[in-house]
Amino acid sequence: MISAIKPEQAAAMVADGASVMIGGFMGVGTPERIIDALVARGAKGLTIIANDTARPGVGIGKLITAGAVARVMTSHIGTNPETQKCMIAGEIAVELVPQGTLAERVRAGGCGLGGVLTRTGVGTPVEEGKRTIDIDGRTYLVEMPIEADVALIAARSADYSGNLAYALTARNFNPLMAMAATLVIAEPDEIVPVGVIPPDSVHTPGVLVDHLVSRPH
Amino acid sequence: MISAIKPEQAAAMVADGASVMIGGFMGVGTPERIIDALVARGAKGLTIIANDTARPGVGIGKLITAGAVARVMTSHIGTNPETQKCMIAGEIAVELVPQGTLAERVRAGGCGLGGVLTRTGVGTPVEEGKRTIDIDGRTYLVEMPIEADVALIAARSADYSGNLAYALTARNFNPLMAMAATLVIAEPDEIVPVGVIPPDSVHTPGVLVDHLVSRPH
Amino acid sequence: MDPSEIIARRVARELRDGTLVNLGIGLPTLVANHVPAGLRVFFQSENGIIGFGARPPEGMEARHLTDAGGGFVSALPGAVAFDSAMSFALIRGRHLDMTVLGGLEVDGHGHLANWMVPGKLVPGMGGAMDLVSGAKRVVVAMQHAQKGKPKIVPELTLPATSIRPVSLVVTDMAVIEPTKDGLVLRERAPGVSVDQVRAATAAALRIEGDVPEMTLAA
Amino acid sequence: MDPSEIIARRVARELRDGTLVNLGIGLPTLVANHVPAGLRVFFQSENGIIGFGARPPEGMEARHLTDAGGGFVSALPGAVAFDSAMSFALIRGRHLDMTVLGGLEVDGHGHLANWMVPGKLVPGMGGAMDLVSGAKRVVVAMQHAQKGKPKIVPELTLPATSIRPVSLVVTDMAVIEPTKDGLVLRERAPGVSVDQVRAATAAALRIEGDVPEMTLAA
Repeated sequence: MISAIKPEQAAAMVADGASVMIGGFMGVGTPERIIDALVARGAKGLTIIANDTARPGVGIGKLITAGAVARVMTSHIGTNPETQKCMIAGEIAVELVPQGTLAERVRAGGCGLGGVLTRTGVGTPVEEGKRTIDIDGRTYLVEMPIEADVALIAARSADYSGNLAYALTARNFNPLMAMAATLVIAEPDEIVPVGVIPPDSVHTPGVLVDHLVSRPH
Repeated sequence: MISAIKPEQAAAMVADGASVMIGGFMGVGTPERIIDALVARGAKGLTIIANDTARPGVGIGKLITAGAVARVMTSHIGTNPETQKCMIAGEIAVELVPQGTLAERVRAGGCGLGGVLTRTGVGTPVEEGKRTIDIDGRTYLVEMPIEADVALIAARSADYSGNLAYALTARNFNPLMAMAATLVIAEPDEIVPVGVIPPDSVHTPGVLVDHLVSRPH
Repeated sequence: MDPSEIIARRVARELRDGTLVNLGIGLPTLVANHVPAGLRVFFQSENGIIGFGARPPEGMEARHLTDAGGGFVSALPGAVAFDSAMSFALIRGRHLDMTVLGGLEVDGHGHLANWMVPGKLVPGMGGAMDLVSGAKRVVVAMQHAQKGKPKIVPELTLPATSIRPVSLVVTDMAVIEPTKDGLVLRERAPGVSVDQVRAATAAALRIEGDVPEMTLAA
Repeated sequence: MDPSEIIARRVARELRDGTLVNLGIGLPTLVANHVPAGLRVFFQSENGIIGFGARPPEGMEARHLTDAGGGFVSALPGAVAFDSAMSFALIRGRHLDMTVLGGLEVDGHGHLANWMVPGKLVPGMGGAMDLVSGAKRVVVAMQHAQKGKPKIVPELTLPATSIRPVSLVVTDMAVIEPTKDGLVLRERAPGVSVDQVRAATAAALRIEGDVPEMTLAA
């Protein structure tokens, strides 16, 4: 059994300067209440690993606006002009990673693989500074696994033992990130008794989850 | 919409000498009716890619006994003395692959990755003849992707559009194999109307499935 | 007819029954409005769904169901949801039959640039590099020229999206197919002459026999 | 007490609350019968489940629910099913807190051999190589000797399961911990002397102070 915590307790577990994976795609499937608490506690110097930086006022966009972020590894910042402005001003270091490669790198981190061999990015600026390997006459990039200190996960449902289920397109990077971080905190829409989520419908086993953020009363 | 076929039609699509992925773990989650039809049609020279060769009279064990198999890539043959006998007699070539590596190699084949970088097998007989790569001072094996001509899949449920859902431990290699073969034939316990399996409960999207084997009346 | 509509209607004729197709944000999205009658096409959105549909009626939006641009969509019967690793496994594992993407430039080798303008615009590649490297067919849907400046050029001036050539380029003026021997002009837009296409194209174009006018989907 | 029971009861004392544990087929399976009261341990079976339980009552077996040996099991409330890639991601990604495996040999470096006897027995490694390479703790549960022949040897004579040393070896005679300085004798089985352990062990054993008798789980 996992005890539920408040968003501010979750935010207190994310140290300034920590590397933080945050689930979500344009804010859909992002744990908004934990992010609000991070902004409220004035978090600083975070490295954010996420699909995108959403929009100002939404999800990770709030952390960008609050100046909480030092570095971002992401596939897309085009929808958030503030991320672009901070990048150009040298206030945020941005590493752009192709979306499929980002997914596989996070997966590799969580699955104990040494890296990812992919065609994506070969011969483009993404290749710069990276090793390549030739297999059967084709060149592949050797992309490194990504792990993080903390993963902040949004789920549709959690049960008392931490098993998580996601809904529709809010799943996205959440199950991958739940495997790739030392500390995993999930913010579910609802927490239900053990047994309510059947074994075949659990997307993230509770053994991977450290804390659940409770719903407001 | 996919049209349902009979087991013997499925068996006719598996050419002698073909490489065939077969789902299942000790026969659990193995499409028994397609296998029976393959035995009935006297299939020969198959390369079987599967977790194990089950037991005589069960699942892949039936193909071994029938002399349908020329080569096996598998993690375990210990439960089937006939596979061991055929291997020693030189009638079946057996490549033993660690189970987790087998899963990742099949996944890599289906996901378009160039290979798998793993610690499993380093410094053991599994390393023989394989490339290694050093990353951050650690040695990893470069394990090749596996693809096949045909994947024979067992599922709990299929809908009319081919979406599949598996039950409990009968899932095992099935969803991985459904992505890694040119032709994918699934044998579900039941076929239900579109919409009966909700979007979050589908384990294998129907776009990956070519044929469903109908239930007997 | 609006240039975007010409492009969308022509691209729609590339759709095949029973295939899995990914439409990029913007112009490519319009292709979904012109699926030829009788075809069943499965549309994937790379944020994790096959089988999404149009925006639902006002008040019925689901906050857990959006497209890759973050806009609300619906789901058709038989839709499937999955995580980002599965989504890109479908794309990179050659399960995606066709992707339709916007373009900033295409060059004489068929290489596409569509993810950054150095010093000006750095949105990031999102899924574009994976789509161009992995989809079975890559169709570029873009205006032929931007403010009179040709977008089809001899060599890319912008960073490439992939070293893999695209399969087809559909613009408001022409259908062009990159081949090993260079760009081949396959079709002209209604009322546009071969000379007009040539004049608006900076890369060399090969002409093989007669160049027919495009047929557009309804 | 039966040697297997001594081993299972001693290994059970290595279980920790809230951890994920994989038990190999055979002797290791017995450990599940001796989980100390008050501990909640999550047992994984590598064919794709966390939270399996004992064989169900006669007639209630589910053909879709078995352990890695193919035997019928039940599932506890909160159990989770997954595919083989996820199962081994848990094992290789260091999410598995402990694995308990049988052994044919352990050598003075702590290396384990447990998957083949060349020319005699080639069952295959199944998940053993992944488990020994990936689990946070690897506990070997085996008889100290086979027909009087020591199984703890200076150097492996059989093919290794992994180059990674195991964490602990529990036998019917002793608890032995491989360290950088060699094998350390940590505990003796009830009624067994240090000299008896030494006599039954082909590898060198280090003794650090007093060697206490094992405490066994109920």
